[in-house]
Amino acid sequence: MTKDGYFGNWGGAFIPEVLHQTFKELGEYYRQAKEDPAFWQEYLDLMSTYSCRPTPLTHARNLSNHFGGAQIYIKREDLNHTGAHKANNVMGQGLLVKRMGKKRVIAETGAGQHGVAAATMAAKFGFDCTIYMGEVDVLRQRPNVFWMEKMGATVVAVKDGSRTLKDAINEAFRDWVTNVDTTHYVFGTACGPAPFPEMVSWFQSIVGIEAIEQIHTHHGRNPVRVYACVGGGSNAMGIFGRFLLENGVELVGVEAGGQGIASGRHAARLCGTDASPGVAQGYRTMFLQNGDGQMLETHSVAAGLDYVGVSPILSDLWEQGKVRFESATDDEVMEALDLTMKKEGIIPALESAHAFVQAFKEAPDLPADEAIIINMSGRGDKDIFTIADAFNDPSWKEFIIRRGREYSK
Amino acid sequence: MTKDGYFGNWGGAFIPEVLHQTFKELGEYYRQAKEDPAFWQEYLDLMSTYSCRPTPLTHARNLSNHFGGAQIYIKREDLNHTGAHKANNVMGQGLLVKRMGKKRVIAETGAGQHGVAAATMAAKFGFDCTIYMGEVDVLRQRPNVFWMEKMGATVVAVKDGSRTLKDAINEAFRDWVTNVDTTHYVFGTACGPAPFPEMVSWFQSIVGIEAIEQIHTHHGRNPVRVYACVGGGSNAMGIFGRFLLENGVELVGVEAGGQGIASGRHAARLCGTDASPGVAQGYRTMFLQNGDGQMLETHSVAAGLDYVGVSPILSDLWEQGKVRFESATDDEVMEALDLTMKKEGIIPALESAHAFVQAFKEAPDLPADEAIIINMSGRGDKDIFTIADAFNDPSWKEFIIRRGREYSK
Amino acid sequence: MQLEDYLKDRRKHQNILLMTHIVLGYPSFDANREVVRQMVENGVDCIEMQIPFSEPMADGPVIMKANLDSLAGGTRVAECLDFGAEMARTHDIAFLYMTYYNIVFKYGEEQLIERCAADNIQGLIIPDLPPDHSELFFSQAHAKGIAPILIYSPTSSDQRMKEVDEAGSGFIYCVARRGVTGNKSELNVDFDTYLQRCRRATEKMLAVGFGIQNHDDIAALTGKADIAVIGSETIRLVDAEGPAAVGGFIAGLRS
Amino acid sequence: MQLEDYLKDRRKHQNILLMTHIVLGYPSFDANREVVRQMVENGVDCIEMQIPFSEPMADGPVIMKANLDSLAGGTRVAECLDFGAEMARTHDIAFLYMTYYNIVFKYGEEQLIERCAADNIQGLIIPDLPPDHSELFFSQAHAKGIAPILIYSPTSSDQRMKEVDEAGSGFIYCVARRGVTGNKSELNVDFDTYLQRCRRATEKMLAVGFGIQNHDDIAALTGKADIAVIGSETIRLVDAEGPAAVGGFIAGLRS
Ligand SMILES: Cc1ncc(COP(=O)(O)O)c(C=O)c1O
Ligand SMILES: Cc1ncc(COP(=O)(O)O)c(C=O)c1O
Repeated sequence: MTKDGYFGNWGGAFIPEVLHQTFKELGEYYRQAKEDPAFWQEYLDLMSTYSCRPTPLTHARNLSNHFGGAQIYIKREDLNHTGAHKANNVMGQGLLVKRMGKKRVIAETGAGQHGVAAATMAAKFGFDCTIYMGEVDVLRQRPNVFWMEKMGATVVAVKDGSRTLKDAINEAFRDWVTNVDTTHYVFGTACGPAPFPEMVSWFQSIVGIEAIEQIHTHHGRNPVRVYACVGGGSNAMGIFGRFLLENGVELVGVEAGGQGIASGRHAARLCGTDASPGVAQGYRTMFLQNGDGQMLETHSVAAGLDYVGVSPILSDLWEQGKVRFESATDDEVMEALDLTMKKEGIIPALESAHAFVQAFKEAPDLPADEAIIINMSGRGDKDIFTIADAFNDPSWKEFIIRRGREYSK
Repeated sequence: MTKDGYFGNWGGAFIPEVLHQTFKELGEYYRQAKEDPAFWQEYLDLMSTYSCRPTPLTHARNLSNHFGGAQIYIKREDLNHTGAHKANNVMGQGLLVKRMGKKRVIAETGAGQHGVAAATMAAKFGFDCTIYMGEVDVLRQRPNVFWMEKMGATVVAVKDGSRTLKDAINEAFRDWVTNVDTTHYVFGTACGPAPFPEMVSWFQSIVGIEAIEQIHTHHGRNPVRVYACVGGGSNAMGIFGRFLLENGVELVGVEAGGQGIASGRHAARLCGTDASPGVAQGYRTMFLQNGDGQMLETHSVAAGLDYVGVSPILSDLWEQGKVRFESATDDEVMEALDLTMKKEGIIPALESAHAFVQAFKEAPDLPADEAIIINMSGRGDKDIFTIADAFNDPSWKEFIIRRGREYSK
Repeated sequence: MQLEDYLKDRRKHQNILLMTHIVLGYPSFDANREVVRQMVENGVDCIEMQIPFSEPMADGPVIMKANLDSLAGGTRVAECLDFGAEMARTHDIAFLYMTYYNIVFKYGEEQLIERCAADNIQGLIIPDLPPDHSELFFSQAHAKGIAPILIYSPTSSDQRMKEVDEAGSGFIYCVARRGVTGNKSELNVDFDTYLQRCRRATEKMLAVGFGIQNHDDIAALTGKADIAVIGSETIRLVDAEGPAAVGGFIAGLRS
Repeated sequence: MQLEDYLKDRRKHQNILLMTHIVLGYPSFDANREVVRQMVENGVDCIEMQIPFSEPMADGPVIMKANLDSLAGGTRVAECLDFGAEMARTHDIAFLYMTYYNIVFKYGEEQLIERCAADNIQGLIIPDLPPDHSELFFSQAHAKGIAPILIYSPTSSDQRMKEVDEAGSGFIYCVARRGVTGNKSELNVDFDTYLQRCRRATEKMLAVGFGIQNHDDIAALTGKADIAVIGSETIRLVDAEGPAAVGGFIAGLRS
């Protein structure tokens, strides 16, 4: 990135003056940390003792045989503590906050994964913690809210705008400009004002660094393609980062196709034609917005992909043609999820399942002696309410109804 | 163990004649596998690529400081695929079933953890799978049932007897004697007829083998004490096994104190005086039974500890005084759980939390330069319904009530 | 060897003997009393009285339910033994106890066997006690002349059958098929070859149980087995039609 | 430099100037029209008209709600600009636009600035556009004589204030405190030292905004700042008592 936080035409730090000083400091702490090998070592130690890094790379033999094409490997970010790649980012920022000497952290969350991860980090580091979450997401991700609160965080349901992720981000910024001296904003994905996109990608880069070594061990050489779902872009940047240095590895980002690109009810920014360049939430990227520049409502079965913007770094890679972008519909996602559970005994998060969809579409046409990697950004347990709904599971409903009745007494 | 499967006065294989041949074969396959280094290597490879072994050993600094005594280390079996140590056992047996050439597996489950693990293994290995689960447990562990079914297993709710774990075991045996030629019974804990107690302990021994190496790395020498919760005894045997070879490491097994030993509503077999020697479910151990030899109802907030029997190997170690047994009440468990979430950002399963309770009681009286290890057998996400109930969380109840109403429409 | 002699003797006059089964305390001891009376009056040669156990692992739905309901009704082992003694005093056919090992173990193996001897109970069937799992039990039983009746299953190898034969006495209980009590058994060719294996393995009389339900089954067994065991079927009958129906049912089996 | 000259001139006759704020299309353009009329008639020197944006990151509850409600009512940018032009034609005080950068960006920076010039809009306040983030915007604004009004905050270093001063024109908008619009600000000693830092950093007039709500606040600012900015308070007033109440409120501020 250039010194002012741009990646080609994208990025920057479009922030109110009150945050100027904090970003200057944050940028400096980040740069120092990045230049200090001891910092990365401390990060590795933390992630290998508190979470279980390196996370495994699983050879999905049954799925590979089922599709009769390339060997499918799954990078298991679901095995992280708290169940998703989000842990990598929050723990890294936690170490930075310790260095900055701040005692309070705030975070936005969509699916609730980043919220749980941030609350977990705060508990581990002894920080006060407030999580901003759109009211819509609070309602659909209640279990995550429960755990955040149990870990000592205050969860604020944001009732403005579309009451989803983008509004949670606005509210977190409002908190930050007010408590800027004591508080660090633990941004959850590779978006937002510089240095967040680069910094979050740096912490997530551990995924790709592990994956390339693992695929060489198991497969003897590079994969031909790497698939990742794209919400804000952090898990994608995490696994793509290292492979961007290689030749002949095609990188595929999969966005939320929702009810189909044509329906307009989706969150596809880099594939399809509904998005346009814009500046919001502190950075410049491709946004789903109308002609006036007002942000549109997005839709996805996966709360974590349900967002108007995307990492400026990915917009740059998209513009340069270095990453190919596709989308998966809600229905395709449920199918891929079902198949993966039955064939491999693995439960991808709804977000992650988007990457599986595209890999499944392409695997059959690739030779059986080649390998592809799917980044499984998280586990699906957290989504039981959504998944049970999507599968319309009668005994689950009956169970919830009975519980509800007991509670009503 | 002696050739007839006894550990001191405990164990054996009290099985109907129809199973004699199968047990003979199983015993032989097991002994061959045990003598074949390639088998253990295959097991290690599987566990390090499909699950994330070695699981980390986490230094719980905040808890250690909070109690101001020994350094508390936590063995993170919660980070296994499917969220508990149960994965170690099912994957090992899966490899054995492959060798035996059987195509169907059955399993009993209490908490549902072993059921989910077994269903996962079956999906991964391509076996048909039927899970027997007491109706009471089906009702309190619905999410696990949902996942088992999604992974392609048939879940049978057992409506006989106390409709909990022991009845599920009886029913699984009934299936087995009927389908003995095609089917392997994946027993879930270190109980049952020989060779199960020894075989399950063998697969679980990976936990202690990793833990001793890890504690030496982090702490430079052995811990003074190791704590594990005890249901059937598999996670305890798993971490105790390796430490039994060491001098000066005190091993502490923690049973379910339920509403207090005095109340009679508990599942304490080796601590307290309510249990007596008996023979049931195919093995000889200390059972909670009446004077006639009829099994009693047990109680615990943790479904996985709610069982009348205990590993014959642990009964032997208890008799020899090699393991100390304590109990933790339901209330103590909720307290320890709460503290662990807030201080470390870690959510132990209700079963595991029993071990935390006893460690917390003893840590303050141990010198700060000594270490203790708690085996965190699993994660608590699966218990959200039980935990939310126990904490009487109003917004959770409101959420369930609302969902229930929506489903009733 | 009293049981063996007794059965051999009856066998002289019958080309197949009948053994029936009841679960003590189910539906009640009074009902048991009436059922036994009707069985004896209608020519049953031997009755196995099951002392209920909370974990009837080898039993199917019918007998399992009978076990659990009997216990739920408060049945104690002591009552079962008193009732067994009463039956042995009252009727002059052979009475056996069937139960699971934990009941024996908790009562005391020697004590239970002595009690059987004192009460003229002639044998014990313990499906979850393999021959090599309690020397005490087998030595005591033999010493007191109480037959420890052991079991053959289609899965038993010839070699295994020999071992079992040596440890047991009274007769051999051949389970007709894999599985638990209650379901119908196919008495087909495989069954015949199995029974022939049993014959070759032991001199003892062969009882065949598991799913023997009616006159035809018994006819099919006649000439192949020495004893036909009627288990769940009479319990079903009592559940459906009451004790009074038992007599006719039994009478019809060999006629 | 028209805005600067205009304000300097008004400042000669007033020891503090008044700038007020409205959100376009909230509650309606008609209400806006009436509110502006009353503001002008009661001596307001300058009005910032906020073009609503869906992500008003720097605004507090009152103005945020006004933004979102206006958009929910269907307000388009084109209407806002037409309305702004009408106001500038109708009333001879200075009018500015306040909005977020995306609105400018999507409309086209050059296009918007030309439109302002054509419509006699004198300045632009873009809280999320730092001075170094769009050369085009600043060069065009200066070229067309539209003042790009920049912001000081208590967190701005002296050094930073100098940089900002160089890039902006018209006047400096000093936010009275950390945080978003709407809440009351303490105009205490810290505030005074902050204002003194601002004075040292720039020759431009100082406007003070964020939480300025009544006559006392204005009195407290008089002699220290050149312009007092009334933001959320008039919106609260219109919400509570309707446009008619604005005149009296404004009149009372400096009397
Ligand atoms: C499991 C999982 N995967 C992916 C995402 C999308 O975020 P990102 O694109 O930053 O990886 C989320 C966001 O919550 C998530 O929870
Ligand atoms: C997480 C967890 N811990 C412990 C247990 C108790 O089993 P064991 O004593 O065999 O480890 C269970 C059983 O379901 C469990 O799920």
